[in-house]
Amino acid sequence: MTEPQSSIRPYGDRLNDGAVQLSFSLPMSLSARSREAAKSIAGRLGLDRIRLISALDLGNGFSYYILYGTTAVEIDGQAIHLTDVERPLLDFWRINHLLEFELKKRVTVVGATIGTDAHTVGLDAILNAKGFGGESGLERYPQFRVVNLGAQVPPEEVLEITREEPVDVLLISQVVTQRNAHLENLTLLAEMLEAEGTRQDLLLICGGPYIDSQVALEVGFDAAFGPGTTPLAVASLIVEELLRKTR
Amino acid sequence: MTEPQSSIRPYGDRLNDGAVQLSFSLPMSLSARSREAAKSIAGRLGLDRIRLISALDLGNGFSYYILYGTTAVEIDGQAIHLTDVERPLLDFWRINHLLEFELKKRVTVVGATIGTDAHTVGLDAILNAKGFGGESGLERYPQFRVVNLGAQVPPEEVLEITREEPVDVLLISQVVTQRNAHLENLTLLAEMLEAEGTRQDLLLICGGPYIDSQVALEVGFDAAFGPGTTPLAVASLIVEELLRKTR
Amino acid sequence: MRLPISTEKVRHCRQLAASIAQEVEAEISPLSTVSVERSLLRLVGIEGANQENVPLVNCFIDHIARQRALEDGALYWLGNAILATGESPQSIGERVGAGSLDLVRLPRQPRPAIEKLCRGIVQDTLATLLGKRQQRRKMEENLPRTPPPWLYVIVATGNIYDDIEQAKAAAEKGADAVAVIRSTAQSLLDYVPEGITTEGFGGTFATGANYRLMRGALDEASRQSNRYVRQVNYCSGLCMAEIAALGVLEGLDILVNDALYGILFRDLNMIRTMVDQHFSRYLLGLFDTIIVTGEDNLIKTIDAFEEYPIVLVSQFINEQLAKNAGMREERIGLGHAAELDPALEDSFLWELVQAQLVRQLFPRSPVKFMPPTRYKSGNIFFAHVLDTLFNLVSVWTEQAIVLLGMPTEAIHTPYVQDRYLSLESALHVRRAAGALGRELRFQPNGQGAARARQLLAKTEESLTRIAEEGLWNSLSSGAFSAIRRTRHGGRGYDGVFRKGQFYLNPFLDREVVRRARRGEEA
Amino acid sequence: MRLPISTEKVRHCRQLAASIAQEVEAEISPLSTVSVERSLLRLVGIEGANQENVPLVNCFIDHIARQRALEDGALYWLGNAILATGESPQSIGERVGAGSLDLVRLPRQPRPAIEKLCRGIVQDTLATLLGKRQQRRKMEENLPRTPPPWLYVIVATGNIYDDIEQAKAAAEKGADAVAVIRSTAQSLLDYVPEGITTEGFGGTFATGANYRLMRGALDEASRQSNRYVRQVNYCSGLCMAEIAALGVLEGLDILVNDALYGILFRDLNMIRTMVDQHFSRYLLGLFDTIIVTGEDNLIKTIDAFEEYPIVLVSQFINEQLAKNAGMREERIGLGHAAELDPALEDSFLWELVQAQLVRQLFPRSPVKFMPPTRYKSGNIFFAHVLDTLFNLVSVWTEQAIVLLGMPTEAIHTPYVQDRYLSLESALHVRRAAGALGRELRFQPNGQGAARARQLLAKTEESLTRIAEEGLWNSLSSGAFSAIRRTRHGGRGYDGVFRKGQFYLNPFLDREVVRRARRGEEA
Ligand code: B12
Ligand code: B12
Ligand SMILES: Cc1ncc(COP(=O)(O)O)c(C=O)c1O
Ligand SMILES: Cc1ncc(COP(=O)(O)O)c(C=O)c1O
Repeated sequence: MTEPQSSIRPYGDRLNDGAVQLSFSLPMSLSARSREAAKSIAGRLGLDRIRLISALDLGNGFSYYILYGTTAVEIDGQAIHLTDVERPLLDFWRINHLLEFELKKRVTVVGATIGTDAHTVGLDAILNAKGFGGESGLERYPQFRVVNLGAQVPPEEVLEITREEPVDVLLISQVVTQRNAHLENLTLLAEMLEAEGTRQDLLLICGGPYIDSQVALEVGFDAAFGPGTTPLAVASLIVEELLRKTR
Repeated sequence: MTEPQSSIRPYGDRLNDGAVQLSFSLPMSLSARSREAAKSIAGRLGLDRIRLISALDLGNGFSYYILYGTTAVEIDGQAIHLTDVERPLLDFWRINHLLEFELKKRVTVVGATIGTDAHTVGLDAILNAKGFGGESGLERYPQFRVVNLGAQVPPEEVLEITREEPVDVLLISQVVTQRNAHLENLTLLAEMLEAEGTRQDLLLICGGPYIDSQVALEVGFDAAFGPGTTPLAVASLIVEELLRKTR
Repeated sequence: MRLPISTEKVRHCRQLAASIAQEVEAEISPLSTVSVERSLLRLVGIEGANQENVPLVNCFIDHIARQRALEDGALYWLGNAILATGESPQSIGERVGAGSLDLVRLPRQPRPAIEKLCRGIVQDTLATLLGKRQQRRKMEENLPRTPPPWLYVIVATGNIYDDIEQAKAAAEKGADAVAVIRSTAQSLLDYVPEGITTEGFGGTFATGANYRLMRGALDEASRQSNRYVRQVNYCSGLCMAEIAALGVLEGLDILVNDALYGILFRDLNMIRTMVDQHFSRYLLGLFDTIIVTGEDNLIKTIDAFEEYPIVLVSQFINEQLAKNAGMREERIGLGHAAELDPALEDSFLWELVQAQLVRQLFPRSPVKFMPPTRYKSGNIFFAHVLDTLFNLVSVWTEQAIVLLGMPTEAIHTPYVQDRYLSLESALHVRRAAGALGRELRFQPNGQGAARARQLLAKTEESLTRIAEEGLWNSLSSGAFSAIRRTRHGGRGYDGVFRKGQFYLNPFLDREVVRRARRGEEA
Repeated sequence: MRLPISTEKVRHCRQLAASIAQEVEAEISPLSTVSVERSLLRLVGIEGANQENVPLVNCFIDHIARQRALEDGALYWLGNAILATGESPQSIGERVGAGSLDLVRLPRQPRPAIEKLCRGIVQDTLATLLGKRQQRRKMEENLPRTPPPWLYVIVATGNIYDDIEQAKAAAEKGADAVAVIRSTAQSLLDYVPEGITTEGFGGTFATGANYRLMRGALDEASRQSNRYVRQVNYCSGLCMAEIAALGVLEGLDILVNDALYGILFRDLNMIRTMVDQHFSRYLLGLFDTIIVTGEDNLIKTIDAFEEYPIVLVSQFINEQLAKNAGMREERIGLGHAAELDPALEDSFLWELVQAQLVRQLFPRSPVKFMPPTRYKSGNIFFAHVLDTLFNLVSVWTEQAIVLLGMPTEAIHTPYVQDRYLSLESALHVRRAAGALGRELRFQPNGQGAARARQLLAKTEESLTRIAEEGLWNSLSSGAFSAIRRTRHGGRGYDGVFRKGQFYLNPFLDREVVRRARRGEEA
């Protein structure tokens, strides 16, 4: 397929057919009325040639709808602006080299999953020597000193560490995002560091499968990583940012 | 669940969360750019809190996206207007009774799948004695005389029959709708009957899984039936319409 | 995983099928058809169409037919014309197409001379085509094999260029075979459209030009994904023989080929399509091409549990018909399908037993297993559930070729993502369950084994009945899916003729074939 | 479908587990905890909270603890207060909660009198509760049974009213058991929140009031769908014993109950939670309630193929711990899960073998099978494929309780449609594949059988090591999922105490229980 550059539209079976699939439930029992309701919702979302191809009774006054339709929406390929930029990745050796000879110091990285969130696998994937997706984790880098606080760490405790140790980078993981639990935690930590006056002394980075980078930056983080992040991506960013700071 | 009457919104996990699932492909190879493109298409469709939760490489410059988001769209339960009305169904005996004593005639029903469409199961489900979904088909009704022309019937042939026989009802099935093949067939038949001047003498009804009733009426049909139609629904409509005509 | 069935009964079924096929043979061997003759002209190199865009091979046949000269066959008249004019087949074809040459009015040449000439032309044709075919087999053998079953997907955009883009994507994501669905009811056309086509209903027209484009694309894809990707198309229909010829000329790997489909679901005349089928299979056999049959269609409209034996009946008959046409079992891909009602108790067990039974009855056949379709609804998630279970049965019972079901089966011909999701499921199941066939056994006295024995018994019964009635009468009495077709009814009977005294077709000549194989001088 | 494994080895594993459990018992039997004591107060009828919304039972225990009087236990002080004041447990609880009554300053009554009183109260309590429980069992038995396995789904809206609406929908569409996921980390709270709650993270708080609402809804649903729908909740955590008590009081059918989960994944102190677990299981055993354990968690963070034996190790130990607490095997629902990497060759075969092995090792246990979670991505279609195969393994190997996987596992706690689609898949598989266990056999000398033998051997090894080291040390040395916990580390150790000379707990008294069962006069 040769990619269209200017106007990009969904593709179902041929270029620019604009085909999309949509599904949602309604708090209505299944009926001719509920079917119409489903169709008009699809209509209000701007779909044309709407086909309600499945309408299912979910029990207790709920129903579920699967629809296909087409959208006229087309977006300009050139005009796409990237939020999470694909940074050029450095390699293991380059990173250690830069740290040792340019930054001239061993970098202390502290990681924690804060709040009541008990998910450690994501953070461990970045920190543990074992690493993730075939890449070794930060512990394997001679030039990183890694302190992994694990899960369910109260923000206060993280603050403690920054007082006791020469922390250069904080890596905060948040996996549970129900009811925005993660935002409360992240905001709180960022504010505490501000209050403490140590915010500028360190890199504040968060990550997690459901983190919206824009929002993370807004609440005061330097960077945010989403699903599928690799240790190298994190290490690369750390080095660049630290070097930038020294300039 | 007690149904909301006035404002109805999609329901994911709680009332009025407006949660919808969306998916589509793009003629782009998977990249940070293509992901952004997908998100902004969802945005242009008016979704908020967009989560791109799966982005898959389909090969050869195609990619597929699954997203969740919320919509502010809400529709007024009262204001829903029904296209395919849920008609009150008559029963087997009532139908035969009305035909024999009110309409006072045995009704000739001719069925056919026209064009090159070879799908007969749908039409047979309505006509064959065996019937569909536990209901017996029109052949079982003493007061219906059924002529089933089968599939791949050229519109001309249907016209022939109307000349030779006292046809009261034409039941036309169309299953293959690719590139609107069915519309061409339906329109052609309706026009032929007009030209012939016999259009008013009979009920012209079509059906099929992908028939859009509105469109069917526009091209000149009296009624259209969709997926899951039962013989009783068809028989009931026939009786009502024929009686209405006589008044 | 073997089912305990009586080899005795199986042998008997084969005998019955053989006698049924014999009778058909006897009846059709003195006959030929317009499409068989057109296929001969295509093979010896006549291509293209005239001003009115009528294919030259059709002009040629209509021309001699109009003059009651059809009975001597295409090659007789072509040979005569070549000797009389010294022109090439193509230029003769073009002049006939233009109406500037009357074949029948040309001075008649002696039959032996014509025969000698034609045998030579045919031998050379065969030699070149066999050479090409060998290269293709080499290409296939030199590429790494994928574990069975082959994953077979369809494209059906109606536009060959879109088909190609989607076929490439599918190949890249694991498809082993790609079929271009034909434009609806091409099987009813008594000619093969010409050239590249970008418009079609529910599929793309089968044309030589479209075949060539797709072949190129798939060969490229094969190299890129380091896996041989097979090209599939449909030849059942009024042009069965002709499309088989195109398949050979354009290097297709698999052709869907079944006269019964045409008779029952397209209302083609049974004699016409049986004659076409015989020659098409002879041709495909000659070029060692795989055919797959359409038994799946038989249970799409009847009770698939009660009436399942009709699938086995048709397979036994198809096997014999194909063998009589000279095909070897390794190329006869008999079809079957998983169309049981999901509402049925133990449906998974029954599908497993049926699939295993087919595998066991036809151990050498590259059987082609078709997915659930008729009970699929617009619920794409539940459709995906059904297809996943189907994939498991396919892998477990070691089917050879599996057509992948689509989540959107009840909605539209596959979108690009539908095909991907199906491949994803099938690839996972192939990786996860490849050992089941080796690791598990049926309880010899379980319900499954009982079902298998019962199916075989019923199959034997119907084969017996059909052997008595004869195939023609059975088709008229509704033995196949309760559909009734009459011997002389249906489309295309007027295209059948009895071979005349001058008729010749060297392609059927063992000697010519032998010499072509040996690459001897014509 | 039986796997050929050495009954000798199995017996040995049980012996090892028994000795491991023995040692734990010996250590914990002289101990009690604040949550055990609070559970006693709840059982004898103290409920509600004070102005500051602190549960009365917490006020009571903190009150005596503050005065170093905890060692004599809650019932001693309650009995003393009743005799001294003549008031009811509830009003005493309320006055303590209001700070208007000092239990320790009340005139001390003679121990025998207190004991007699308490035995009477407990006997009456038991009698009423056992009566209620019997009625519930009757209700269950009078409703038609569904074929195994029970389909278990979760609701997790955070709002009990929304939970109820979705639970009813699930019940109507085929769920046999519904669990309300707790608000994240409720297991870390050393009290049980009060009243009806409509706010929670990733789940809804476990409270008596919420239990009551859901119970009512599910009983209604049971009647409507003419099928008994079981209520499930989680009691592992710092309030293990207390929530078990609430489960008994409110008529829950199944409680997720596993100290190991708390120790490893919630960093609870091992001694504290083992003491709590012992009493909670004793209580649930008394009321013939099903517990399910959390072995699924053990393979969520380690190599699930290599390290699978840890699941069996934990099951053997959990079985013994539960039996020592007086439970019968028919109520000990041991947990396991299908968490193999889909990229692994033959993963389906391995899951099948593992599931069958568990079934065979614990034939009477209502084993609870957990679905794939860790390798699910946002691709909801592929997730549905994985769950369909999981459902097939569940049905085929005749698991007792199956927690249904969700297509959106990697995205959010289930939406109302996710739960429906999962039930739809599971119901279909249950209907379609119910006979597989009967119809198929493993090759006795296949890879599957070999894998089973190897798993059992490794399990025997680790059990031997743990039996030598003792459970506490093994937990410190990372024998379980490579997580290290120290004997006195973790949350809640301060809530553990050694029973004093006046301590009493008639619930443990065989005689009291016997009389309550017999319905004799107190
Ligand atoms: C394993 C698991 C658990 C384990 C956790 C064990 C452990 N030690 O981590 C256990 C069983 C304990 C568990 C419990 C619960 N879980 Co859980 N769990 C999962 C599961 C199945 C996999 C998560 C995982 O390990 N992913 C693999 C890692 C490698 O991916 P990742 O986390 O995305 O991390 C990558 C990136 O995000 C990024 N990253 C992540 N963190 C960071 C940090 C930094 C600094 C950087 C740079 C990058 C980065 O890099 C990583 C590598 O690429 C998911 C479902 C799923 N399939 O995703 C549910 C899931 C995350 N759990 C969930 C929930 C709700 C819970 C519970 C709260 C449920 C309950 N109420 O009981 C409990 C309680 C635990 C708690 N309080 O947090 C929900 C979260 C829903 C939501 N959106 O909020 C999920 C999605 C399941 C579901 N559908 O309900 N869970
Ligand atoms: C069975 C089947 C076949 C059989 C048909 C046999 C036969 N004698 O009918 C065979 C194998 C021959 C076949 C062939 C083809 N098929 Co087909 N087939 C199907 C299948 C699997 C089931 C259809 C069916 O029987 N449904 C059951 C009946 C009862 O439902 P129904 O048709 O909707 O009818 C109900 C209502 O619609 C209504 N109704 C229908 N007609 C009428 C008429 C009146 C008057 C009234 C009142 C009501 C009414 O009442 C019925 C009862 O409720 C569908 C996929 C699917 N699962 O739906 C594909 C499908 C319909 N086929 C399709 C295609 C493209 C073809 C082919 C053209 C493919 C090809 N290019 O080779 C071929 C060629 C046939 C042709 N030229 O038409 C597509 C159509 C796509 C589209 N939207 O256009 C589908 C959807 C499959 C797909 N995803 O590609 N097919
Ligand atoms: C055996 C067989 N041949 C041919 C075809 C294609 O036929 P048509 O061109 O009539 O659509 C099919 C389609 O189902 C088939 O099953
Ligand atoms: C055994 C067990 N207990 C309890 C829970 C719930 O625990 P929490 O309240 O910590 O989320 C879980 C959840 O996974 C579990 O597996």
